[in-house]
Amino acid sequence: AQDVTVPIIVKDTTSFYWQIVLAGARAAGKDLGVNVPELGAQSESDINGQISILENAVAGAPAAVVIAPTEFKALGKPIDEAAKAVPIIGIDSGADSKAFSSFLTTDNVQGGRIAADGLAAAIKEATGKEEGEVAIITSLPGVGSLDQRREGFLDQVKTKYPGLKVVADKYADGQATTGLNIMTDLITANPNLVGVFASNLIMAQGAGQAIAENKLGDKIKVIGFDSDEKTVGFLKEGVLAGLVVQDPYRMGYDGVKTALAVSKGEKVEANVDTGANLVTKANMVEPKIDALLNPKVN
Amino acid sequence: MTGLQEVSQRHEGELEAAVAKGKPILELRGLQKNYGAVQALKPATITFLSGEIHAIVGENGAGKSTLIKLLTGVIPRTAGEVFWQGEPVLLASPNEAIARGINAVHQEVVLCPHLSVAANMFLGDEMNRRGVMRKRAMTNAAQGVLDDLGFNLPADATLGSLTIGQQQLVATARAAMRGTRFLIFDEPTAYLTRQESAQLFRLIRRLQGDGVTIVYISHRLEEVFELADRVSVLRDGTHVGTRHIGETNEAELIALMINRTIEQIYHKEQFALGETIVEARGLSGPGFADISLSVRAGEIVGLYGLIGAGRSEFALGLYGRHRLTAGEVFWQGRKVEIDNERQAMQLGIALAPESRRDQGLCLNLPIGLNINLPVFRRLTRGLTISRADEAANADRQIRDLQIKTPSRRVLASAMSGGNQQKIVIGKWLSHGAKLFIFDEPTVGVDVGTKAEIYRLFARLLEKGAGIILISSYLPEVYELADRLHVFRQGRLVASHDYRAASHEDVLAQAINA
Amino acid sequence: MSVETVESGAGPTPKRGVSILFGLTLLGLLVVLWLLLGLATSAFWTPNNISNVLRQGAMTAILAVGQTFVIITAGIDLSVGAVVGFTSVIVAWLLAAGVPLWLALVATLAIGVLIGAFHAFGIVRMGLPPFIITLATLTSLRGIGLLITNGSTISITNEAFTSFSRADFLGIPSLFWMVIVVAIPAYVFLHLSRFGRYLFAVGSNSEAARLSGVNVNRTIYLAYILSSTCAAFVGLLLASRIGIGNATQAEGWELQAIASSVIGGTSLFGAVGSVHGPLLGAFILATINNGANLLNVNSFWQRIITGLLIIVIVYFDQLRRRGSR
Amino acid sequence: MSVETVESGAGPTPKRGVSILFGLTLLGLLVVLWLLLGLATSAFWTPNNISNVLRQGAMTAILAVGQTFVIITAGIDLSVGAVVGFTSVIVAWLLAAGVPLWLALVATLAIGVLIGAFHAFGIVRMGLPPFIITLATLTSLRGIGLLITNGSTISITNEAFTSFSRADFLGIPSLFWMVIVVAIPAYVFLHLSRFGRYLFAVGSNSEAARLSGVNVNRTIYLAYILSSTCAAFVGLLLASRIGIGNATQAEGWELQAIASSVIGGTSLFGAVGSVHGPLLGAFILATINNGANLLNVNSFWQRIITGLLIIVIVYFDQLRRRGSR
Ligand SMILES: Nc1ncnc2c1ncn2[C@@H]1O[C@H](COP(=O)(O)OP(=O)(O)OP(=O)(O)O)[C@@H](O)[C@H]1O
Ligand SMILES: Nc1ncnc2c1ncn2[C@@H]1O[C@H](COP(=O)(O)OP(=O)(O)OP(=O)(O)O)[C@@H](O)[C@H]1O
Ligand SMILES: [Mg+2]
Ligand SMILES: [Mg+2]
Repeated sequence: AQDVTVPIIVKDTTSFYWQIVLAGARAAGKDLGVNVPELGAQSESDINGQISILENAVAGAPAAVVIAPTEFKALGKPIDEAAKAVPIIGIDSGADSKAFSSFLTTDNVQGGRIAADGLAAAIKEATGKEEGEVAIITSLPGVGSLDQRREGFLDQVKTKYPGLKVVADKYADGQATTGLNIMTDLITANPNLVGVFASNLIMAQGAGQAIAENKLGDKIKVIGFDSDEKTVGFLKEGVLAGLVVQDPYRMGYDGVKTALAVSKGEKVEANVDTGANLVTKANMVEPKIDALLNPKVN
Repeated sequence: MTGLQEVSQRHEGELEAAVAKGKPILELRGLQKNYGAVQALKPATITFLSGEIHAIVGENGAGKSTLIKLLTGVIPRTAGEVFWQGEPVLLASPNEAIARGINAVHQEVVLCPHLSVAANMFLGDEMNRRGVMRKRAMTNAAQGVLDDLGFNLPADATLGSLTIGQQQLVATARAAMRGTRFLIFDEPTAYLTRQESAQLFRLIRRLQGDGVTIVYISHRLEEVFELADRVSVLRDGTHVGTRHIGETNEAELIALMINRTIEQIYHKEQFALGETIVEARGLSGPGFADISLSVRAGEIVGLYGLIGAGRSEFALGLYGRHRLTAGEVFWQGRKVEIDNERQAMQLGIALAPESRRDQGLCLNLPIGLNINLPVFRRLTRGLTISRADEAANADRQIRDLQIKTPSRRVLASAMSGGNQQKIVIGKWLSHGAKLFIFDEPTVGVDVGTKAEIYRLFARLLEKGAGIILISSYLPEVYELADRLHVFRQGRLVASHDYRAASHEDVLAQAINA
Repeated sequence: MSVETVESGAGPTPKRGVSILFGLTLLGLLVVLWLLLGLATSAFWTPNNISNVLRQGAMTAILAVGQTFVIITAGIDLSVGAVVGFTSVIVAWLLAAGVPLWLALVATLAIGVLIGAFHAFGIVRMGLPPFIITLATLTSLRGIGLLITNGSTISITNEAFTSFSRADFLGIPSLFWMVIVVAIPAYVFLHLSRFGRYLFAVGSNSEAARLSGVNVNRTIYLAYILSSTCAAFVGLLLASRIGIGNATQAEGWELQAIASSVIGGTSLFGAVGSVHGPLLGAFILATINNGANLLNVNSFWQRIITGLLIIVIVYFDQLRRRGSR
Repeated sequence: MSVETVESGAGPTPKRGVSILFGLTLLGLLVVLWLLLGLATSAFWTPNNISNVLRQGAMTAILAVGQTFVIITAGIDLSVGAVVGFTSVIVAWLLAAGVPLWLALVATLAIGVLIGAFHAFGIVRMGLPPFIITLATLTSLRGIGLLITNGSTISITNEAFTSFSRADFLGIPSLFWMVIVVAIPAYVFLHLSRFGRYLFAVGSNSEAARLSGVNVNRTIYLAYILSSTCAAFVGLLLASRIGIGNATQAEGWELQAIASSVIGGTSLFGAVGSVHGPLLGAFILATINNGANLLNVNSFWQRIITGLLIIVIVYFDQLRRRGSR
C-alpha cells in the first residue's frame, strides 16, 4: 500500500536525540501513508559513512530524501549530486548546497548563545553577579554542530559577559565516562569554577554525574544541550542548571511532511527555524516545554 | 644437466679464490663468547685447513653450536679474532659469512615453515628476471638438486608439512647448493636414519672433493671416525685439543670430552617380563595401518624405520592425539578407547614426542615450568601449586639428567640443543606412568648423558613399567630393545627378539632392499 | 611470586625476582609521573584527586586484567568494550523491569560468562580466529544493546546501586576496592595455580601443552570467560558510575585495555604477562589523562603527549628488560 | 601464484594452486551475496548502485591491502585510520595555503612514507612492539591534525581535486580505479617479486630469513612504509570525497582494514596472506552495508547481522580450507 518512499538520514542513529527525530519522521510516515526508511551513520563524525548512505538511498529511487548533514561543506557536493535525481529536504543542520527544496533547522550557533545566556543567568542567581570562571566540554572534536555550539557560546561569553572567564576548553572522546572524568578533574584543578557548558547529551550526563557525586549543584552551574530522562532528572534535582532543548520531533515530522509535499509538486517554505529553548527548573512544567522534554518516541 | 653442480655454479665466480688444499683457510685466535655471565665459549684457538673434514665433539652445552653461530655471523663475538684466508674478518652478519662462502646447517632447523621447499632453498638468493621471480625455474632447480642428492622430497611442498628429519635434509641441500667454500654441519644426522646418513656422507665427500672445507659436529663418534680427517674437542667452552683421526680412538675422545671414562654406553639389564601392559591389535590411523604389537612390564619395545615410516604417527595414535580409524587397544587386558591425551595419561601412558621444538617444549617458558607441566595436578595443594614441590621436582630432574643450567628459571630457549632434549625426557620421568613412549629420546644428547638416560630406562623397567623406544639410530634400538619391530611405509614389516637379527637384516627390511 | 613466568628474553643468568623488579620498575615510572605531577600542580596530591585517579583507572584496569588472560594464550578479545556497554544496558533494563538488585547483578555477570563461552566455542569448535569472533560479537552486541534501549539510554533509579561507585571505604574509593577484589584472585589464579601455568603453556606452544595432558580447549574457554566476565563486571561498575545503561558507552575501551596490558609487559604473541603489569599500565594511562586535565593542557596536545609518553615508557621498560639480560 | 604461502597446516600432500582456489571461493561467497541481494531488492543491480558499492568498498580495500603487508610480517598497523584523517588535513591545509595540487599530493604521500618509516624505526631500532608504536602514532596524529585544524575542518576549494572522487571512467567510479591502481603493483610486489617473498619469510621465521641473508630490517621498513603510504593515499581520496580536511575522520577504519584482511584469509600470526583476499574482504563488508541500507534494515539490526555474517563467512571459508587439506 505504501509505495511512496521518503528515507530520512540522520547523523547518528545511536543517540537519543536522533531517535526522537526518527520518531517524528515515523509518526509522519504513519499519518501520511508514506514508507520512511530510517537511515544514519554510526557516529556524528562519520562524514564518509553518511555520504555513502545518501548514495545508497538515492539509488533506491525514493520520492524525496530528508537529511541532517553531518558537515556543512562536505555534504554540499553529494547533496547537489543527489538533488539531480530526487528532491532533498534538509533538517537540523545546513550544508553547502543550494539544491535543498526546503530547510528545517536549528541554528546551533544560536543554541550556543542561548546556553551562554542561561549559564550567566544561573551564575547570577547563585552568586549575585555575572562573574567567575567557566569551562566548556565538547563531546568530540571535528563535529560540525558541536563546533557551532562551542563557537556561539564562546562568542557570546566574550562579547556579552566580560565577567565570565573561560578557563578550560576541553574535548572528550564521545564517552560519558570521559566527560565525568574531565569534570571531576576540572573541579579539582579549578576551585573557583562556577559554570560549565556541556554541549551535548552524553557530556551533560557525564558532567552532571560528577556534579551529583560531589554535591556541587549549588556552586557549579552546568548547562547541557538536548534532553533525556536522565538529564531531566538532573534538572529537577538541581544538579544541572539548564538545558538547551531543540525540537527534534518536529524536525522529523515536518521534514517528512514537507518532503511529501515537495514530491507532489506543492510549494513549501524554503527555510524554517525550529528553534532552541532554554529549559530550567522554573519553566520545565510549562506545557510547551514539557512536550519538548517528553517526546512521543514510540 | 641439472642438479647441484649447475645451481652452485651460479656463485662460483663471485667467491674469492680458494686456498691451496691443506693450508689454513679459517683460523680462530682466542675467539670467545659470553651470554651475560655464562661463558659459552672460552678463548679458543683452532685452525681449519682447506679441504679437510674437521669434526668437533663435546658434551651438551660445551659450546659447539655457539662456535658455529660465531663463524656464520649469527651472533656477535665477545672477544678474539677470526682470520679467513689469512685476513682478519668481522663476520658481523650472516650476509658477510654467506658472501665469503661460509654456510651452515644449524642444529635447530631454521627455515620458514610457511614457504615451499624451493622457496626456502632459494631464500635470499632468488632467481629473478626483470624484478619478477622465476618461480618455475627455482622449483625445477631445487627439485634437480634434491634428486641429485638422492633426497626423495617434493620441491613444491610446504616446508611445514614435512617431518623434522625431512626439513633437516632441505636445510642440507640448501647449504650445499649455495656456492660454498666452508660448510658447517651441526648434528646433521640427529634425525636421520642410516639410509639418509649414508646419503649425507656421500654428499659431504663429494663436496670435499670439490674443495669445500667441512666442519662436522656430532655426538656419534663412529661417524666422526668414518668421516673426519681431524677432530677437535670442546669441554665446558674450552678447546681441550685437536687430533688427527688416525692418532686417536673413541676412548681418548670420550675422556677428553667428559674428563672421565665410560665403560659401556648401552646399559642393558634383563628384567623378568611381567604381564602385558598394552596391546595394540590392527591399529590404523593417519600415516600407519594395521599395526599389532604389545608391551609387557619390564620390556623395551623398539620401533625402527626410515623417516616417514609411520612410527611417530603410530605413537601419537596410541596416545590419543590422532584419531584411530581401525583396531583395538587393550590396556592391562581390558579393552579401552583412548580419545585424547588426557585419557592416555590417566591410564598411565607417557609420551616424550619427537620434535622438541614443535611438540616437546614451550620454548619461551622456564625450564621448571616445562618439566612440571604434566604433573602440575599432582603438585597442587588446595587451590595453589606447592612452590616447594614444584621446585623440588624440577631440580631433581635437572640434577638427574645433568641439565646444564644455573637454575630452573632459565628459559628453555636458552638451552643448548641436547639440554633441551633432556628437558623433554625429564618432563615424563616423574610422571609415574606404566608405559613410556620415547620418540627419538637421545637426539642430540652427548654420550655421557645418553648412558645416563639408558640407566634411567632401566630404573623405570625395574619399577614395572614398559617402554616403547622409537629411534632412527639403529645401534640404540638394537642394543636396548627386548623386541624390535621394523616399520616401513606405515606398516609393521618385521619383528625380532633381542639381538636376533643382524644390523644388515634390519636395515634391509626397513628399506625393502 | 611469578618469577617463573615473566622473563621473555633469553636470559642466561637467572634473575631472582626479575618479574617483581620489572613490576617495580614500571611502578617506578608511575611514581616518577606522580612526583612530577605533584611538583607541577598543587592539586595533584590532594586526597580528593588521588581518589579521582584511582577511580578513573579502575575500570580499564579490570578490563586489562581480563584481557591479559586471553592475550597470554596468544589470543585477543576485541569485544570487551562492547560487552561493557551491553551489560550496562542489561543491568539497567533488569532493574527497570523490577528485578531485585542481587538477581540483576548475578544475571548480568552470567551473561558475561555466556559471551566468553561463545567466543571460546567459536575459536575451539568453529576454528575461527579470535580476532574475528570477538570482532563479530563487538559489532553484534552493540546492535543488540541499541535495540534494547532503542538507541537511547535507560536511567537507573536504584539508589543503592548508583551510590556504590561514589562510595568510599577506609578512605579508598569503592571502585578501587573492586580492582583489588579482582586483582587478588586473578593473581592467585594466574601466578599461583596450575590453571595459570596452563594459560602460559597454551600461549607458548599449544601442541606441547596438549601432549603434556593440558586440556587446551578448557584452558581457552577459561581465558575468554574470564575476560568477558571481567568486562561484564566493569559494565556493572560503569552503570553504577554514570547511572545509565547505554549500549554505545565504552567505545574503544578494548584498545585501552589491550594497550594497558601491553604497556604492562604482556606480549601479543602470548606466553608473557602478569597481573600487576596491566594494572600499572592502566593507572599510568589514567594518570596521564588526569595530569593533563589538571595542568589544563589543550585537549589536542593531550593526545599528542599521551602518544609520546606511551612510546617513552615502553621504550624505557624495554631497555631495562634488555639490560637485565 | 602464491602457492607457497597459504597452506600452514601439516598437510602431507602439497596442494598446487590452493591460494587461487581460496580466492575464488571467497569471491564465490561475494557473488552469492550479490545474487541474493539482487533477488531481494530490485535496486541492487542498477548500475548506479553497483557504482555505489564499488565506491564504498574502495577506501577500506586499499587500506586493507597496505595493512596486509604489515600483518604478513606478523606485525600490525593500528595507525592507518588516524593517518587517513591526518593526511586529509595535510592536503587540505596545503591546498588552502596555495600549494600547487601536484605538490600537495606528493607532499602528502611523502608524509605517509615518513610515518611508516617512523613505525619501522620504533620497531627495529627501539625494539617497541608494533602494537604500541602504531597505537602511539594513532593517538598523536589525531592530536596534531586537530591542532592544525583547531578542532574543526579545513575546506578544500580546488574543484579538480574534489570532483575526482565523484568522477567515472569507462563507466567505473574513479575510486574503484584507484583500487586497481594500487592492487596491481601490490600483487606484483607481494606475489611475484622477491621482496614479497621476504615479507612472508620474515613473518614465518625472521631468524631464518636473517640467516638466509634477507635484510630483515629493510623488509620491515618496507612493510610499514607501504601500509602508511596506502593510508596517506586513502587520506587523499577521502579528502577528495568529502571535500574537507578533518582529523577525526576515518575513526575505527584500522579495525575495518584489519577485519577485511583477516576475512580475506590473512593470519594475524604472519606469513599467510594475499592481495586479492583483503580486497574481497573489503567488498564483502561494503556489500553487507549497502544491502542492509537497500533492504531498509533497521540500523541496529544491521550491526547484529554484520556480526553474524562475518562469523558465517569466515566459518565457511575455514571449513573449505580445512576440507581442501
Ligand atoms: N641464547 C642463549 N642465551 C644464553 N645462553 C645460551 C644461549 N644459547 C646457548 N647458551 C648457553 O651456552 C652454552 C653453550 O651452548 P651451545 O648451544 O653452544 O652448546 P652445544 O655444544 O652446541 O651443545 P649441544 O650438544 O647440546 O647442542 C650452554 O651452556 C647454553 O646454555
Ligand atoms: N596428519 C597426517 N595425515 C596423514 N599423513 C600424515 C600426517 N602426518 C604425517 N603423515 C605422513 O605419515 C607418514 C609417517 O610419518 P611419521 O612422522 O609418523 O614417520 P616416522 O616413522 O615417525 O618417521 P620419522 O619420525 O623418522 O620422521 C609420513 O609420510 C608423513 O608425511
Ligand atoms: Mg648444539
Ligand atoms: Mg618419527
